[in-house]
Amino acid sequence: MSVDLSTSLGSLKLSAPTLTASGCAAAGRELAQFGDVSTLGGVVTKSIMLNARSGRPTPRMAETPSGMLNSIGLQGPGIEQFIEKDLSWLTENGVTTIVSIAGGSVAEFGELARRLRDVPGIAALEVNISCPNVESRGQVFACNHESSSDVIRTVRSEWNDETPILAKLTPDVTDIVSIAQSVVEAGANGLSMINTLLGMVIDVDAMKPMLGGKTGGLSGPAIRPVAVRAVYQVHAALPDTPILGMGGIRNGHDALEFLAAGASALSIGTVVFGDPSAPWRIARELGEELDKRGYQSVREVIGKAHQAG
Amino acid sequence: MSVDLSTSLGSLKLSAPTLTASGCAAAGRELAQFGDVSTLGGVVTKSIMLNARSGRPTPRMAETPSGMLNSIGLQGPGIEQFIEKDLSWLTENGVTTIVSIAGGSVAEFGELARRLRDVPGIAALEVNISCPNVESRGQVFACNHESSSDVIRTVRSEWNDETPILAKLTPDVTDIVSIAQSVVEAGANGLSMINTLLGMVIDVDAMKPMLGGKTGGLSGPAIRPVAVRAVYQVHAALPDTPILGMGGIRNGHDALEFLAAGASALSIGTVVFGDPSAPWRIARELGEELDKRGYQSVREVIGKAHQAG
Amino acid sequence: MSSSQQITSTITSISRVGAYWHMVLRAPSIADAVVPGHFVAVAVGGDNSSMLLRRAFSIHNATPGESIEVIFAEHGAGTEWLAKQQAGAELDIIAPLGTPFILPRAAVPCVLVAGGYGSAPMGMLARALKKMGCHVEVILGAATGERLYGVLDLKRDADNVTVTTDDGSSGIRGRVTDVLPEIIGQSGAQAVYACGPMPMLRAVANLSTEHSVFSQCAVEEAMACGIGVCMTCVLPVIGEDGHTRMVRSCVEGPVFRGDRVRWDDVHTVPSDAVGAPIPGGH
Amino acid sequence: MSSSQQITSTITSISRVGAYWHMVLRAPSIADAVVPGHFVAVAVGGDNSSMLLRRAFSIHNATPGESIEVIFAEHGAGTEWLAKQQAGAELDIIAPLGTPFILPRAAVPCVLVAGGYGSAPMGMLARALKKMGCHVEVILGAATGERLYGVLDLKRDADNVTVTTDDGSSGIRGRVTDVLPEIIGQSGAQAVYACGPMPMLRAVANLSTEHSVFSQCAVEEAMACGIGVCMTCVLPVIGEDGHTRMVRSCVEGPVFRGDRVRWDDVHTVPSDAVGAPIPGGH
Ligand SMILES: Cc1cc2nc3c(=O)[nH]c(=O)nc-3n(C[C@H](O)[C@H](O)[C@H](O)COP(=O)(O)OP(=O)(O)OC[C@H]3O[C@@H](n4cnc5c(N)ncnc54)[C@H](O)[C@@H]3O)c2cc1C
Ligand SMILES: Cc1cc2nc3c(=O)[nH]c(=O)nc-3n(C[C@H](O)[C@H](O)[C@H](O)COP(=O)(O)OP(=O)(O)OC[C@H]3O[C@@H](n4cnc5c(N)ncnc54)[C@H](O)[C@@H]3O)c2cc1C
Ligand SMILES: Cc1cc2nc3c(=O)[nH]c(=O)nc-3n(C[C@H](O)[C@H](O)[C@H](O)COP(=O)(O)O)c2cc1C
Ligand SMILES: Cc1cc2nc3c(=O)[nH]c(=O)nc-3n(C[C@H](O)[C@H](O)[C@H](O)COP(=O)(O)O)c2cc1C
Ligand code: FES
Ligand code: FES
Repeated sequence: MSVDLSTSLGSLKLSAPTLTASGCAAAGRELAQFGDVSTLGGVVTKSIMLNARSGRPTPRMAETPSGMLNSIGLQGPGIEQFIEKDLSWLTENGVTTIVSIAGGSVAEFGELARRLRDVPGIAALEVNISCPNVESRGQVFACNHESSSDVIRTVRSEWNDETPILAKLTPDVTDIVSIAQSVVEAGANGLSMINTLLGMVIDVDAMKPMLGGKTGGLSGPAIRPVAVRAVYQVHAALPDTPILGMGGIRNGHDALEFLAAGASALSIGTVVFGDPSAPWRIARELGEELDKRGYQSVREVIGKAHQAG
Repeated sequence: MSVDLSTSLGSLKLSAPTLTASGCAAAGRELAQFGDVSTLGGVVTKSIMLNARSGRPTPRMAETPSGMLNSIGLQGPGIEQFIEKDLSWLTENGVTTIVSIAGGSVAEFGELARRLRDVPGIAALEVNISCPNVESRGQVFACNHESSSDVIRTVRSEWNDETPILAKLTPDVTDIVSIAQSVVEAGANGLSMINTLLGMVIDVDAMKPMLGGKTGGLSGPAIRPVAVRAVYQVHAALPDTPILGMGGIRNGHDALEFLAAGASALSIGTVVFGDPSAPWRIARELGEELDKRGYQSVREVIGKAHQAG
Repeated sequence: MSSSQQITSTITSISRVGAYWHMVLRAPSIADAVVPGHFVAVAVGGDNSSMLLRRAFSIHNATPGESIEVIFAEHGAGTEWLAKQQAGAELDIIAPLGTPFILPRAAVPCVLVAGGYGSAPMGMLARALKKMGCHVEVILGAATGERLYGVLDLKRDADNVTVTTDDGSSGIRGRVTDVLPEIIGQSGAQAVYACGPMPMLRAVANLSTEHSVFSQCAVEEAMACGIGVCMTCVLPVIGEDGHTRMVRSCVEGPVFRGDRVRWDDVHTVPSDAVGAPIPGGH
Repeated sequence: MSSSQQITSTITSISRVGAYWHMVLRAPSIADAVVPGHFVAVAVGGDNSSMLLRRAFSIHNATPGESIEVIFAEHGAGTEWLAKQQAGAELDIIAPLGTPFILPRAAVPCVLVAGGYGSAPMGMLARALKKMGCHVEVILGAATGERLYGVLDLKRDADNVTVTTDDGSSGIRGRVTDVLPEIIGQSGAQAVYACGPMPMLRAVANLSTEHSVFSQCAVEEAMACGIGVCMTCVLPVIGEDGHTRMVRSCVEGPVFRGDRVRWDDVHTVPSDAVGAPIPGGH
């Protein structure tokens, strides 16, 4: 098998097509027991905020059919500790690192970008404007054209021009294509999609929502058809904007589906919890799926499902 | 066990808590091999349009993890044949019948209501303003406040005052609560939720979308957390509006979850395809789940998960 | 529409036969009602399966008061799971389903054409036809010899069996349709029965019609429910009134008259179908 | 953090013991690395399962070069599936996981307190402590006698075993905490080890602290990943610096110092925790 698995997200070249998904691999270190993290397409780190954050009360998860709900609520050490402890480990270990940032306000996003701007070892910035685990739905910037453009425009103005900015979108909107268009106009170089869907599980013994945070984000294979649809729609509208695709990718076949829909690279999220070696396994399986069908590279199948018209 | 399984949707009394979901039991006749259809809470018929409609090309389905996609595209015989052949069978067999209507325009909805207004044997009208399987996304009325209110207002004006109107909502919107409020203001007596989520599966051998209609509606247990969340949110905002809950209900435990979230009765959809006796089985299991927890009736648990605050 | 039963059935035996699996399911009351062309819908994956939908298989044989049999190929996750089951395991099944083959009114010569596992229902059919006194010719085709099923059994059940394979590894190199016209001619067939992949059915149906022979074809469309409630399994069929309708293959089929199916339009909605989309309309 | 391995393990034996199941898993290289308090994460439901997440179980025993053992209760769909597996079946497991019990530096008297299947890790721990020369007292509690596990084995492994049941069906009627103070007193215990339900752990930890005895508690929080990457399994723990942090019980635990866990605040984020929500802020 001689399939070329390399790909790119705009100006960012990736040696492998699979990355971890934000929030599903912490800052990569724990996965090192299961594989060489530097051989992954990259690690997308858990969304970091300016200050330390303790997240939402537990229980923070509920298993659902072919999926799960989480309500972590962006627990993290804050940007300074992140740079000092996590980013340094990633850089030392030669990991392609995409730093995900989350802010409670447009200004906080701007400040995060400014703080990270001159830190070495960042391959791209993922701007999480779509976390459902915040206290008010109004804080989900990506639900609205204006707020999502505001965030991206501000981050753009604080960021450098060499390193791509990916905007992370939620599918919980009436029209994801128009949100995608807004953030690209505002300066995003690429899109990460999709974030989780807002969901709830009720504990019928306690007669209250199962999660401490009441609602949570639904992820895993259950949501894959929604993710593939979103990637397909957005790629159709914005064929030149690279997409980091995710949502329930479990094996090489699923990965190929996202590429065909228009993703240029893939983040592996929930499936890592069940199989920590999944990001490596899926890259290998993707190679086999491509080979079996006579393809020589990842690149040639990106968006291929659009050609049939 | 002496649990009272009766419930109601506004003025409509139901002897049992489980109904079929529109499009998942045709007009009830085929299910008669598996149980006495007149003992169900009711049959919600496949959405009917004014004229005969052949639907979308095949393949019309794809199995997905704990779910499925469908792109039937509202195939049906048109309102006249429906009244003559389907509704008459339901009425003769003493089935509580909720007729689902779908129109390509506000006027078509109005005409359907007018045509059905004086037909005997209709327990309620379900107004499907949320079918994703239409050629243009613009036709999904429930994506937009104005178009959904327009439809409901028009149906209301053509309909009688004794029989409830349920508006069927899609979760594929940024804010389902405000859509719910709009349609209730426009005259809906209750809400049916949720319809399917827009999704896609790609055939990576043919390198094109698997379904003839490209996109389809995602249903089944995979979407249950989204449905429970939607019911919970809308019940919190509109506690006096009865909700017919649906989305991946598979057993009595799931049914109880929807009741606790705020549904007054339940439609069983996709799960019927795997288990045609599911609507009866789930009612029985719900009785057991209630009994086990010391409840005496369906009514006392409706919205119960909201009390914990 | 026959009345179907949903039962928990025990696997009496399961074994590999060439490229396929042969499975016997205990189903006393169902077996009594089965006639050739019926199918069974099997739930797969067990409790907590991520696969919600049943898998459909032609009924290969029915022993009244006892059991039914199926022949299946490993295709995807559901049939792979099924192949791993062992005798003694229980399956949730629904049968008999569908509109079966219609037997001729008199003892006429018949040709049965099958591709791959399409031979599954043909033994039962051949025996029923023989019992009526029909002369029965069988044509079995497959890509390779390994993918032929039931040649020996059919030699016993029918008057004559002709085998074709794409690669010539067994029988005549070629397709079933290469030999069909000659066999129709020689046998004076007045009815053709076919089961197999859609392109084969199309060719068989068209050839039969060209030779003025009445044909019945068992089609295979993706089915979500198998009982007529979901409308996923439709194909364009011309009705008695001459109008084309999108008809459910699970209840109105899987057996259709070969001259009634709009083979070239399968997977489309022909513009002259009842209720077809009006261009510019919705 | 110990280095964990993900392997395909064969079930060597599985059998019912009272209200629980005892399962032996072949895991040569893992067994070598296991110490008391480690846990294993097991994938459930097989291929095409709708259950994505692993189930965590304390490691009950490890035979170096051979196998590990677990004791489990049927709780929901995952453990019900596990109980249906048979010897010879394969499971995908990850182990050893978590921060185990810390053994005392000297041969001091110890009390091991377990509720229900919380006794699973106690045999290994008792043997390790005995080997060091510690006097080992065990207190086992459960709702009923049927829900006690391993009384006889622990009688062999420890110096003394006291049993309590809520209904008095075995041993003393009452709770483990009813007898704990006396046993601490009598044995002059300098360390308490506990495993069991959260309310029990809280009571044991608080009693130990009141008696100025150092305690270690193995907690049980819902875990999505078990390896430290998801942040679902956190609880409020006071660090060396006196600050409370929401700490991962899968890597920093499951064993915590009893006096460091904010038992009353489990399932909440205390307002003085590092990074706690600022009222009015986000
Ligand atoms: C009336 C009828 C009779 C059949 N008889 C036989 C038989 O006797 N022997 C046999 O081996 N197979 C038969 N098939 C095909 C068999 O149903 C499929 O091979 C099987 O459903 C594939 O399931 P899977 O999970 O292995 O594949 P997957 O591809 O994983 O299945 C995914 C989904 O697609 C559907 N699907 C996939 N392929 C087919 C297909 N070819 N036809 C219909 N649905 C499909 C499945 O039912 C499932 O819902 C028959 C199909 C029909 C409709
Ligand atoms: C560190 C640790 C050690 C454990 N040791 C044992 C043991 O030795 N023996 C034993 O019988 N059980 C033990 N448990 C509990 C065991 O993990 C659960 O009983 C099991 O996960 C339930 O799965 P289920 O599918 O049967 O239940 P379900 O309720 O259907 O599970 C649904 C989800 O909730 C999670 N969950 C449910 N109950 C628990 C629970 N009590 N703790 C953690 N997660 C839960 C499951 O992992 C799953 O993700 C331990 C748990 C932890 C965290
Ligand atoms: C436990 C958990 C935590 C997550 N945390 C974040 C986060 O911090 N930032 C973010 O952008 N996405 C977060 N996500 C979303 C994932 O990155 C991903 O978009 C989503 O889960 C869909 O992919 P999957 O189905 O492969 O998990 C989280 C998901 C999970 C399950
Ligand atoms: C095959 C199929 C056809 C459907 N047709 C309709 C329809 O005609 N009208 C409608 O309002 N909803 C239709 N639905 C949506 C269901 O009524 C239901 O809202 C949805 O499937 C969620 O419930 P479930 O997960 O239990 O199936 C259809 C769903 C399926 C799977
Ligand atoms: S498969 Fe559902 S109608 Fe035929
Ligand atoms: S279970 Fe994932 S961090 Fe502990």
